[in-house]
Amino acid sequence: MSDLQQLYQQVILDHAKQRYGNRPLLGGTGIDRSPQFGSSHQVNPTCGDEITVEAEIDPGTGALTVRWDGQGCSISMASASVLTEIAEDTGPEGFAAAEAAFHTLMHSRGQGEADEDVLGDAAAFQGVSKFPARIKCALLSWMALKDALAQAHAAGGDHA
Amino acid sequence: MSDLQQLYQQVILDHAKQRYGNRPLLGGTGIDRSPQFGSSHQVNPTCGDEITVEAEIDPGTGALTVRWDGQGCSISMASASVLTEIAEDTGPEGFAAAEAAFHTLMHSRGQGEADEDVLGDAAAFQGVSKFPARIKCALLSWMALKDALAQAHAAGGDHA
Amino acid sequence: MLSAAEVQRIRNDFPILAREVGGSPLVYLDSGATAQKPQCVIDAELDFYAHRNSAVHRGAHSLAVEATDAFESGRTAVADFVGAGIREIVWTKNATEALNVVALGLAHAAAGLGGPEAQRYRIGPGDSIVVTEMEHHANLIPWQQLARLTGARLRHLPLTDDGHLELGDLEEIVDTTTKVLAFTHASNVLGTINPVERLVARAREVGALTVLDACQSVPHLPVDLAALDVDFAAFSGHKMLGPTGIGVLYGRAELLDTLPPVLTGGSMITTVDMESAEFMPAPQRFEAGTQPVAQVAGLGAAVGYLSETGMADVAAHEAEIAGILVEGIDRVPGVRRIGPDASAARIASVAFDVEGVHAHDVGQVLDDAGIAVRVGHHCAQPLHRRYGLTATTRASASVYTTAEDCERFLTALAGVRPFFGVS
Amino acid sequence: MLSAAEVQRIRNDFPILAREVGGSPLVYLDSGATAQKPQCVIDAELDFYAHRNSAVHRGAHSLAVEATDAFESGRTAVADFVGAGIREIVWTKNATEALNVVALGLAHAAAGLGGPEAQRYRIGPGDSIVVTEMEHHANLIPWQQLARLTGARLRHLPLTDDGHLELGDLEEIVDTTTKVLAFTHASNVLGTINPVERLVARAREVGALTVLDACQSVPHLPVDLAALDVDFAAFSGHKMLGPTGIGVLYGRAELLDTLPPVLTGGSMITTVDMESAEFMPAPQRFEAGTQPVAQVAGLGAAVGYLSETGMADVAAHEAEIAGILVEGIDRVPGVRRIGPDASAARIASVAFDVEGVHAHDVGQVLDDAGIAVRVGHHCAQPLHRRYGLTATTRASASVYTTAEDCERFLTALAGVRPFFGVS
Ligand SMILES: Cc1ncc(COP(=O)(O)O)c(C=O)c1O
Ligand SMILES: Cc1ncc(COP(=O)(O)O)c(C=O)c1O
Repeated sequence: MSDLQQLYQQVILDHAKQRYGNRPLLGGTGIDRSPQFGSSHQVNPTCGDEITVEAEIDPGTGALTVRWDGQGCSISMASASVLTEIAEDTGPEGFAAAEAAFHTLMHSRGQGEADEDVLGDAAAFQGVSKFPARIKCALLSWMALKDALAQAHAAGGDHA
Repeated sequence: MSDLQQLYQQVILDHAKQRYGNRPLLGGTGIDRSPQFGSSHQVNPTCGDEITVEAEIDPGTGALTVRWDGQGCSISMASASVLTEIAEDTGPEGFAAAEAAFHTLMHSRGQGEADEDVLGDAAAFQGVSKFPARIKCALLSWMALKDALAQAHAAGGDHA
Repeated sequence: MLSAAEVQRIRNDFPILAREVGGSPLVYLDSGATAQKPQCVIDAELDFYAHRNSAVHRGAHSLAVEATDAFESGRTAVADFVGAGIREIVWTKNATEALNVVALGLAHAAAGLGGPEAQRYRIGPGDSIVVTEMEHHANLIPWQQLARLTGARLRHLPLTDDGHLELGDLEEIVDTTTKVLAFTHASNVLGTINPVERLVARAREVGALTVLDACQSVPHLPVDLAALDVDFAAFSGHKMLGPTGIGVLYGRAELLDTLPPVLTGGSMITTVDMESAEFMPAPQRFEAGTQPVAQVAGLGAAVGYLSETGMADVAAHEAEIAGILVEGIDRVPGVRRIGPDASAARIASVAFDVEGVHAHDVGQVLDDAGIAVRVGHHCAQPLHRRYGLTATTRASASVYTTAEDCERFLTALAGVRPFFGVS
Repeated sequence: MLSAAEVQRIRNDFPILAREVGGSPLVYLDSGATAQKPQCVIDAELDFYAHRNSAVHRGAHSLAVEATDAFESGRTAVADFVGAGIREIVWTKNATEALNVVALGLAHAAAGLGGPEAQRYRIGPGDSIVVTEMEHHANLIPWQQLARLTGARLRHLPLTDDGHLELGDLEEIVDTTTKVLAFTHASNVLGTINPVERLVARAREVGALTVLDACQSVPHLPVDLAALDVDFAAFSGHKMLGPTGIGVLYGRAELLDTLPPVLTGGSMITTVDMESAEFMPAPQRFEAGTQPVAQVAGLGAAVGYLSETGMADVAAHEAEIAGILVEGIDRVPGVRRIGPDASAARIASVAFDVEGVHAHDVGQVLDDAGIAVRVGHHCAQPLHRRYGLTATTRASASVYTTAEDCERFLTALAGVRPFFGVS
């Protein structure tokens, strides 16, 4: 596989099209939402790409719902989609573990081993780490969700 | 003669010590002075050297008196001394001719021929033109007198 | 016009063009961001460091004299190159600093610095500053800051759908309240060359200062700033085959001597005491501290190289390249180009959107074929927003760009949408 | 300590030291103005241009990635060299710009720019700014300008007869009105090394920001800015064996992120529309426009060279040279040295007055013997006035300066008064 094919694995191209979690935001809609809610807007200054990610935790079940909207390259869109899947499947703790692993993987300069158990489809992003200019694209939504979750936890207060 | 000896000819070293025209300024003294009077202060920003030159033209005889004070290197002090001599001997017209010739000589990069008839002792400054950093030193008082004379003529009005 | 053989000879002067990227020979189509350097420019810097490095305008020793010579010859060379006097050329670190020196100099004047001579530069509430919607951020944000600092209003000339300035309301937008009209000579995104004469004429009518962003004209076209009759202009060394770390502010002598300086410090003063300082006339008054001396030597070599090649020939060559790029891009299915046609007066800077594929992904696929283009907003977010985009891909040329470069680029571009399965 | 053989080996790395001036081998004693460059620094710039020149932080293409790498490795190298974090190192064109960025950033904050986070930087009437009487104009005039722009009062710490700061009235001069204390680490004229700890402690007591002019310390001494606990610091590449055209602003991360930027434009913003712009965090917020990228690569090589040599050894070597110069000069009849004795903590920058001979004339005679020294006020007019002088001659050293250089200088110096027939 060439570096380019490693970068644009089929999983990534698929996620860039499906875009799991890319749905209307609650933000200013006035729709009722859980008190454990957070929202984060992130910008990639190089290209003007931006993403808003919302995290909502059900106070009863503890279930996490992720919503996002934004525009960007296939790497950033696929990354947001993959991250939604992981976060909703494994909850805040699973996301935290994946986030740490993903961060390490991205900064491995092509040398990292992706742990599929922790990372799921995000393991396919291993090839991105060979392209320093694209790492920010892959990380943008992860930074946003991390930030949104921190807000949701803080907002939850005692309930958290 | 080495370049250094050409630069510091005996005439120059002598003028640097004698300093013809270096005398108390009329400036703010309250002493009566001719209406045809001008004064110019010039600074060499590189070294902080400065000179003030006064030109006074006798309305009756048209005779020019030059007074100057300042501090600077041997080249600048000698130059002011030489210029006083020329200006007082040959008057404003003689100075104007010498000033033009001196200016040309200074920018000749060591190639110029000094016309002793016009320049008198100032011909000894020919060696300075080989030292670009010192040209400003040699020209400082000439710029000042030129400026002071322009003021004196302007101040003279109809009498000029 | 340069023949293919001449362009080939030119290419041999640029060491980096011998490079491979990912196994393919480099096709460098990012000259609009920064140009490559001929050996003579590299050698001029090297020679300066190895033989005459020393402080300029300060020492009496021989090295200092030689360094000052190199420094001032560079100024003369650049002044001659753009039709300016040597006292009208101020060294800055880049064009951005040059534009800021004007904007912040005006802000200083408005704040009362610069004495009575600077009164004429006073801007305040009720006044306006006009820019255009196609400006690089470097010629937009400094004016936003000036507006903030003075209470003046910032207005702009809009764009037409085909990438020209919309001048229908010129008289309304540039009016008697206008104190500054700042605009780019050529757009770094659209390639458009703006009608300087018409804009300057209108500014003169209302007594506004004109500030020309010449970053994308001076490297590509014969430019005579005196003939253009602008008050100030800015350009960067690195875009005109010169070193990084050096830019130029041009200003009409009469204006430069009274505009308050922004950066202050050594080598720009006559006398200083603990309370206050007197500033030198231009250009020194704007050249505080140790200057990029080796870079001036390099830039002198760069304008020497361009002059020898001949700017008319450079412009003709690049016009041909622009034609190939514009027409070639227009033929690729699913690609939307922004900016004027090949028939318009334009530079060889061509930006486009590939439908269904983000510019980052376009650039990545091209890079894999050894082709370097720029992707993103090219420091022109408002321009992109005007065309409903956040990012584009841009191919831009210089004197060393060949028709083969364009062909390789166009072939690779045609493969982008298929690569991502978009059609 | 470096042995004579080691210094000789070092000298071989500096091509210019092989030069002759007027028939004699060059003795370069003007390193305080600008240092000479080792081949590795020249090569680093050359290598950048010939192999990876391209725009940084902007492109997705391979060249841009390599250029960005070179640029950011330079930042890491410099940060490590002075004990800073990488987000605390801002590139400027020289130290002068760095000092202006702080002073004018505070002026912008005072004018209301920078939003609520910048409120803490507000300075106005009733406040004071304190400098010292030994400052280089670069660390004096920007503060005069800040005082003018804000209505704050500018005060200063005076000097003792033997070239130290007079700190008897420190508590009175740096008082609760003081918002900024700006001072040099080492004097470029006197050679004095100032007591940073004591000055910083006093500034902390009254809540003033500290700004260190580190131009003459970073090239000559091991410096750990975090340990010195200053808020801001400035130094120049060209004085530390690096290229011209590059300087450094250091600022504590927490401060840099909220100080309003001075130069604005491309590459320092997140989002821009026609009315306003959002600025990035430090360091990018202060790096508007294309940066001196090749020069950063060169500066990275320079700090690599200094680190390999070992700054403790550099300092010890230069202390020995300082001793030879100070004691040698003091032995020449009719020469009056200003600044501390050889026994004091000082750098090898030694200024003096030759009675009856103007500094220009002293420098000229030395130059004739191939010896390059600096003459004039060395951008420190108030300091000179303090000692009743307008100009001095200054000999200053660097890592490549030898005892033989000093001997040749001292011999020539002894001949100066006889040459002019003064005794
Ligand atoms: C103590 C000191 N501060 C500031 C400067 C200014 O440095 P630069 O000219 O590189 O901006 C210098 C050097 O000239 C200096 O010696
Ligand atoms: C039109 C235009 N203006 C201004 C600039 C800014 O130039 P620099 O980054 O060299 O300051 C550029 C280049 O980026 C440009 O293309």
